[in-house]
Amino acid sequence: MPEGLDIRIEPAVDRALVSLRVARRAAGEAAWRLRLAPPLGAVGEDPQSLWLGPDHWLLASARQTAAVMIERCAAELAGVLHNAVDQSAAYSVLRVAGGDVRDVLAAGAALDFRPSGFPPGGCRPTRFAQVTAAVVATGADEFEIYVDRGYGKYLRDWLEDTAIVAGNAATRLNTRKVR
Amino acid sequence: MLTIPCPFCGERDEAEFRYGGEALQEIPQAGASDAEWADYLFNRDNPKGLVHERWCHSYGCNQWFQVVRDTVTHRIHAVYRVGEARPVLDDVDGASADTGG
Amino acid sequence: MRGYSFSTVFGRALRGHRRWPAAWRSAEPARAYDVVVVGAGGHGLATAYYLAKHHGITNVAVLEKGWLGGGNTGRNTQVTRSNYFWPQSAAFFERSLELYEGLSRELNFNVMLSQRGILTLAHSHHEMEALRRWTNAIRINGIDSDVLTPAEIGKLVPLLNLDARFPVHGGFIQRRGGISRHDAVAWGYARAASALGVHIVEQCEVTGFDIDQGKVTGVTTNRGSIAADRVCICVAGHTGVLAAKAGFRVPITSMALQAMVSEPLKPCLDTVVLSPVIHVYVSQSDRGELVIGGGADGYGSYAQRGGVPLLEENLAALIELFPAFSRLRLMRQWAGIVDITPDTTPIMGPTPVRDLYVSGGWGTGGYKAIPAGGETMAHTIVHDAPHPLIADFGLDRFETGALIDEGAASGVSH
Amino acid sequence: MSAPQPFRKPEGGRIDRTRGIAFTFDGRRCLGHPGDTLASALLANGVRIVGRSMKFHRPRGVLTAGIEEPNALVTVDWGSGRIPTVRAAAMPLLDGLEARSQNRFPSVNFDLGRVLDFTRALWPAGFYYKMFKWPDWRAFEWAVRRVGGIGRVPGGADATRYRHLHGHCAALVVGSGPSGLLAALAAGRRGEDVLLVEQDTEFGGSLLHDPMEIEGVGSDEWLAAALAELAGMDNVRLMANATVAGCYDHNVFTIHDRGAAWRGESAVESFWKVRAGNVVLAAGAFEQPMLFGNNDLPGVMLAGAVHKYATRFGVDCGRRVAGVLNNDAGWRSLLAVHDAGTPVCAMVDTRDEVEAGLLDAAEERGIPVYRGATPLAARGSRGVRALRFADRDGSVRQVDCDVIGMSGGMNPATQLYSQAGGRLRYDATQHGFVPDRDPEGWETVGAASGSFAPGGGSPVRPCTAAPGRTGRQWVDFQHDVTVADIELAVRENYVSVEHMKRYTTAGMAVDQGKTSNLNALALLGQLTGRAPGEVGTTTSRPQFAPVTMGAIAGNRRGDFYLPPKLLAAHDWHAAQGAVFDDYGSWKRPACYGPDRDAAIAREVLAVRRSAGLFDGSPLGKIEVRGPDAAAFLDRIYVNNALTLKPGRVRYGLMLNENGIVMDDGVFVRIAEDHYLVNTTSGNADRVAAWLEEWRQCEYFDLEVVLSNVTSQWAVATLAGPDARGVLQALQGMMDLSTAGFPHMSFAEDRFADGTPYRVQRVSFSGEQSYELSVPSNRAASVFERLRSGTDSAEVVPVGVEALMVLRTEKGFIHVGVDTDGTTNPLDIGFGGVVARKRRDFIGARSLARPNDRRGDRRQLVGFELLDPNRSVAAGAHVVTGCNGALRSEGFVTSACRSPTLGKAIGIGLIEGGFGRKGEEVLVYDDGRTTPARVVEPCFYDPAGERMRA
Ligand SMILES: Cc1cc2nc3c(=O)[nH]c(=O)nc-3n(C[C@H](O)[C@H](O)[C@H](O)COP(=O)(O)OP(=O)(O)OC[C@H]3O[C@@H](n4cnc5c(N)ncnc54)[C@H](O)[C@@H]3O)c2cc1C
Ligand SMILES: NC(=O)c1ccc[n+]([C@@H]2O[C@H](COP(=O)([O-])OP(=O)(O)OC[C@H]3O[C@@H](n4cnc5c(N)ncnc54)[C@H](O)[C@@H]3O)[C@@H](O)[C@H]2O)c1
Ligand SMILES: Cc1cc2nc3c(=O)[nH]c(=O)nc-3n(C[C@H](O)[C@H](O)[C@H](O)COP(=O)(O)O)c2cc1C
Ligand SMILES: [Zn+2]
Repeated sequence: MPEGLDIRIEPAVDRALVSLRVARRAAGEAAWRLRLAPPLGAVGEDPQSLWLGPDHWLLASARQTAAVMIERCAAELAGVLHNAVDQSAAYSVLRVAGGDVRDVLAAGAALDFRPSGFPPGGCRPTRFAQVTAAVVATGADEFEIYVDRGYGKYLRDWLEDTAIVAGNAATRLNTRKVR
Repeated sequence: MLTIPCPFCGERDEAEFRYGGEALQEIPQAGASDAEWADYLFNRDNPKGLVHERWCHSYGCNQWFQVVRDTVTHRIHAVYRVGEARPVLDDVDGASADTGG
Repeated sequence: MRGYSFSTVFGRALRGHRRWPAAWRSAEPARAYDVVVVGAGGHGLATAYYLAKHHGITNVAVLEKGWLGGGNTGRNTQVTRSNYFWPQSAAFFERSLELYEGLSRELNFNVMLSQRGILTLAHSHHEMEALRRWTNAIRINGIDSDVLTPAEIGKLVPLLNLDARFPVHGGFIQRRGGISRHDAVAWGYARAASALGVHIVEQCEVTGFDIDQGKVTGVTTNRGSIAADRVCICVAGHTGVLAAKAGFRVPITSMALQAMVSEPLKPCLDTVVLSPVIHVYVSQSDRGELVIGGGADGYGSYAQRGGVPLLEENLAALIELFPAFSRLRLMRQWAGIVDITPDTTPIMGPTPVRDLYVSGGWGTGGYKAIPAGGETMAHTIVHDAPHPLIADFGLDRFETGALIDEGAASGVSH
Repeated sequence: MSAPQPFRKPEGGRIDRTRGIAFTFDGRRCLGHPGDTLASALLANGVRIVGRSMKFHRPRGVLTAGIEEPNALVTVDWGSGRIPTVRAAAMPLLDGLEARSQNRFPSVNFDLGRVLDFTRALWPAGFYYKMFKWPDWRAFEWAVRRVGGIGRVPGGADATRYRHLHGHCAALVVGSGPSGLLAALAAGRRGEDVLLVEQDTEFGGSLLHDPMEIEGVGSDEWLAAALAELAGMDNVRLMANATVAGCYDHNVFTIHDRGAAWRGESAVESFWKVRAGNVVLAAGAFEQPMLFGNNDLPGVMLAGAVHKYATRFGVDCGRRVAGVLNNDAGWRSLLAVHDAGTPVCAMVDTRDEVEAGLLDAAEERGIPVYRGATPLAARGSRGVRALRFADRDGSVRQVDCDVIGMSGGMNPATQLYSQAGGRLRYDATQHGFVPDRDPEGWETVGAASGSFAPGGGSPVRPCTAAPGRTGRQWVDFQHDVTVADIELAVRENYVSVEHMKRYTTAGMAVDQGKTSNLNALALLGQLTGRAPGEVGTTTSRPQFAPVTMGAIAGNRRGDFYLPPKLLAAHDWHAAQGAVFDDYGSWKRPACYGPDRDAAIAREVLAVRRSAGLFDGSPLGKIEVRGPDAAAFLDRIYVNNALTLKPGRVRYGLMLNENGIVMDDGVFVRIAEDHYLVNTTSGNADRVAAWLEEWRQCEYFDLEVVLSNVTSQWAVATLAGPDARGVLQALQGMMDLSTAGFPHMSFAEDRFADGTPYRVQRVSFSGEQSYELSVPSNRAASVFERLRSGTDSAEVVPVGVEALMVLRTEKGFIHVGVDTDGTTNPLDIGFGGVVARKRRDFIGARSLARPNDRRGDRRQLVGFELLDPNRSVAAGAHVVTGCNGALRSEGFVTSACRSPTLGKAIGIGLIEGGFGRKGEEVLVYDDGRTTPARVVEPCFYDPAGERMRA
């Protein structure tokens, strides 16, 4: 990584992922029963639920298997039309962290990466570096990016390249300090 | 470069959306004539002024919704969800002439 | 037409160029005309010219809401070619290219036709097959087209990166294709039509039609009503607006199509290069700028300006194909409002209103069609029946389903 | 450090005199200082001719001191490579920089191109429209092209890194002159999130060369305090070296940030897209030239520029300055020049009235003043030697000078305002165009709004009727547009400002009219009897100043141009010797082994004889679930979705509303209310979006949910007579015997190790074939296990190309290859299915149109060549007629030399094809025709016994 730049890019540890889609009219009910993330949010320790759309969540867990999560959905959502499917192998997840993370990520998407616009606990399904992604603020200076596994290598290369370039930039827009 | 307020995600860059053409096209009933069918399939109001159109936040929440946009200024006057009533617009002063509807 | 030549320039140079006459007359609108043409773009002006020239109908007005040639004709990337897939398209556009080949002399105005060749690239095995289907069709249509290997392409366009993200597998060239000077086409037709007696009325916007029992009898404008036996709409991106005023809908969505130019450079690109996959096309104008284009901003628009996504898209494509251009600077970016039809084929001929004709739906590619468009529309207006070359381009095709889907066949437009 | 800088003042300026910077111009060694621009350093070194004009190759010197420079355009070599057409007046001086003049041969001081100038009478505006028509333009074009253009495309690599960045701010302030700084301070103090952008290397705008009193203190002091305060605010961000280049819809601004561009090998340029809440436009104003003879001579400069070089850079632009003016601002500039030690020898003002204070100041300094005067011409050939002008009484005078400082008034820098859709109003007192009404959320301030210090100008007039007029008067410097050209345009009726621009090309040069538009249109107005307001302006477009194209492209090079999608088992394939090709966004094995044809043949035969293993992971897989899942799919597919039994698979076609085949594939009924839709690889995303669109927008009454599971499951397609045996050998694999699991069946279960799998028996190759889906993270290990086969069966990895051959032998279509944007289901033999389906489906209505039912439509057939030694290529056409007048009846869409059958075969679409089986036709390819026979499209196992075995 470039000199003087505070950024770390690493694959996130293995986690089980379940995509949960719910019939639109029942989405509110489902969110309430399963304590799912509100719009643009990521909530819960384990499993964590990421909001991907008004009828779509991604459940992520380091401890439970996908099958367990799917069963739980079935149990809690009895009578509610939904489809919970294992997506553990469908995504690559990268963790990007460090004091300069917001400036590096601002190269990838037109999201408002200012802390006020994207506080921890936020989840933004978006277009990142040309590919569909969910960007999750896991901490003040810590993000996770979910992309299709086919783009995992690309995204990592892209972030590393961008970080090198960002290290040379005189101006930072999304971290508060002007250097 | 448009900034489109997705009713679910808030303002996002145009590049995250897919354009779906004019909204308010009714699929003709069975038995429609070739002319009626062609009118539905191909003809468009294509107004110079306010248009109701469909967009999908395809890189985001993946939802379709309607936008009321001025095709001259590109100003977005309203957005509304599928199934929601068409909004009543009270601030169309800024809209271009030639509105037509 | 006469009057422009080396010797007149030389002669007048001796007198400080003080004796040049107006290129065209600016006319005041009269009360009535045999034919009113709406829109002084290339198509409107050419239609008026051929009405006068071929059919002796000179009591013609071309009404223009702005300045002549200020629509798409004045803002297009000048690509001129006839390598079309479907025989109907090929015949029409080939006629146009033929007319272009004689146009400078016909109009006594140098339209600077530069038949430098237009090269279309293929970037995969599959595309090479598609390209083969396309070139064979073109050749069967009687039009020149050669398939080139990557090595031949490299020789022709030395700055091209054959090893791009999608490597160049080959391409084909229409050597008679190329560019010409867009403004000159508008001005040349205006001058020639004006000389034959056609009225060109600028700052005159058509705001409605007088229609009596299904027949058009005139137009209303911001400068008063004007009676006309026949009216032809040649307003490109505004076709839908005028059709609505005449009471019918058309299968057109108007969109902003962008183009841009770099700073001027010494000659570095001698061919028009077009890549349907690495989405861009580029040529170098005679003044030296790279003239760059791509697709339309993907939504309905009457705002004559382009956005950022396509700007980035087109330049990323350009730099991927021509890495040596990365250091050059972009000077200007603009857009025109184009009339996109579902099958990318124009709409020419009669309308539901009697004696009202339309020549539109040119989308991204009607510049090259101007001479033949004018010629066939003049014929169509005079005979009240489509010229054979445009018989299949009528509005009725959408009802029967007989679309001429050039886009589907070739995947390329403009 | 002793290289002389003959025109450097002994002191003063914001340069660092303690350090020298060595650079070269056309090979000549020069010296400057940090803080210099290339132009200021060239002037300090006494370089006067810096470039040549585009059309007439006139010698040109520095005109301005900013980005609007139209003359001093040079090629620069430094650090990260070569850059053509750099504005010397806006280029910071860098150590080791090598600058070269452009558009000259052999040298900038002696240019053969000048011959065009001497024959200029032949090349008035638009000359090319009038001649070169015979024999044709191409005969002359090459020569004209050579004369045109200025810079050259640089060779060598570009080491600059480019990137895109996005930003948001509550208030964007464009420009850091006093007005911009005041605005930024105010907004900053209110706590707003401010972004201030300045294209110069330093903040301060005009204050950097034109000190004044602000808020009761000297501006140097004020500037330092203001910058310190801004730097201390967390809510304010400052960008220097960054130009706001474009304003787009919804307050999106593009910014070209050269922040780190000048750092040699690690040079970085950024292209920002910033969404701003409010905008303060404080971009200042551009001084305009005056019109008089030879006003393009090196040494004729803008008065403000002479001032800026004197006070900011400590440079004398010459030894004696004459002023040609029509406004007070120009006076103040030249008085400052005089005070900075470069004597001003005359003030020639076209106005009768000049503010008394200025007159007194001139008198105090002993500067002769001529009011109501008419500047006639600059004298000199390679640089100014004197100024000739007519005094109020008509007497012609001449003063010796080597610099003419001219000021035709200030034109507000409203370009971005115009891009935002703002209308300009002609302000007769200022003689310039000023913003009429700021758009919502905008504020135009300072010089950009037209509010300069009092004492505007008077219109610039060409000296048409004056006695003793000599020489041409330049309006557009770079493009060599003179007053005479505009007169000619008017004579020829190019009187619309847009026609005049295009005919003469005034305002179309790299400065985009910043130094020419106002004069051109004022002149046009005078010549046509219109006020400038009636003439109007041309349209201002991005870019405000030209922007590096690489920066706009960003880092989208190579793989970043369009991200390649990699298979889960990519590395495994590579280890098998796969040759990867691009298929849509995917990188997939085309074949295994370097000899393509041999590899394909080997793989095909392996499938036919033993077993092939194909990676089908990109196949789209969409789960459709809900009580209405069947009804939903029944509307989507041409085929009947209701009657499918759970555990069974059916082939289906999807149409668009126009009845055109959009995709095909199989769909599976997993359970009563649960389907799995398979799409073609290329259309996976498109079909997923299509289903979602119909579900949300039209079929919202149906109870269904959709889950796209394409990436979760990797798919191993095992095909061939040995396929079952190999698959059955997997630990925990269910019983696959045909009786229990016939062709078109589906099941799901787990392997012994707990890994879930799905298996469906479908075939695209015509052999017994199973598609085994496993979680993508298990792909490589399962593939490896399958490839190792069994004792009796060898398994060969098979690439996409072999599969294409296999399916062609079988006559299976590939949507998008064997169909195009005109093909409907009837054309490919689905008439029966369509007829049997009574319920509506997408596209059904279109199939009832007369054209869709014509018998002579292009229909799917097979081809066999009569001559077994010939081959047929995809893309060949079937033709009738003889040479010269051919007509295409259709084309070959897929073709191969079949390794299985040992002959050339093809399938394709020809007019009325269904009724032509057995007919002999001519196949045309690349100018040659070959006889062929129309046959059934299926060449291999037409009964399908092997597939079902
Ligand atoms: C960026 C760009 C690049 C292009 N590149 C190419 C290319 O390379 N090759 C190619 O072949 N084609 C190209 N085209 C398309 C081509 O420019 C157009 O198809 C062609 O110029 C259409 O000519 P026209 O005369 O029909 O329309 P226009 O030239 O647009 O003329 C229509 C005129 O009608 C006037 N008008 C509109 N409404 C009214 C009214 N109510 N009353 C009076 N007047 C009215 C307008 O002001 C306008 O002047 C391009 C277009 C654009 C925008
Ligand atoms: N005395 C006072 O209190 C006071 C206050 C304000 C203005 N003024 C008067 O106004 C005059 C001009 O001041 P001003 O601040 O309006 O203009 P200015 O010329 O001082 O500053 C404009 C700045 O904007 C920059 N700029 C222009 N376009 C840009 C772009 N697209 N991107 C980035 N930067 C860009 C220029 O480089 C320049 O530095 C002063 O000379 C003074 O006479 C006086
Ligand atoms: C082929 C072509 C070449 C052009 N070259 C230049 C150029 O060298 N300089 C320039 O300023 N504009 C150039 N333009 C753009 C015009 O200035 C102008 O932007 C365009 O005609 C659209 O008009 P508008 O921007 O006034 O709306 C060119 C346009 C075309 C179509
Ligand atoms: Zn959204």
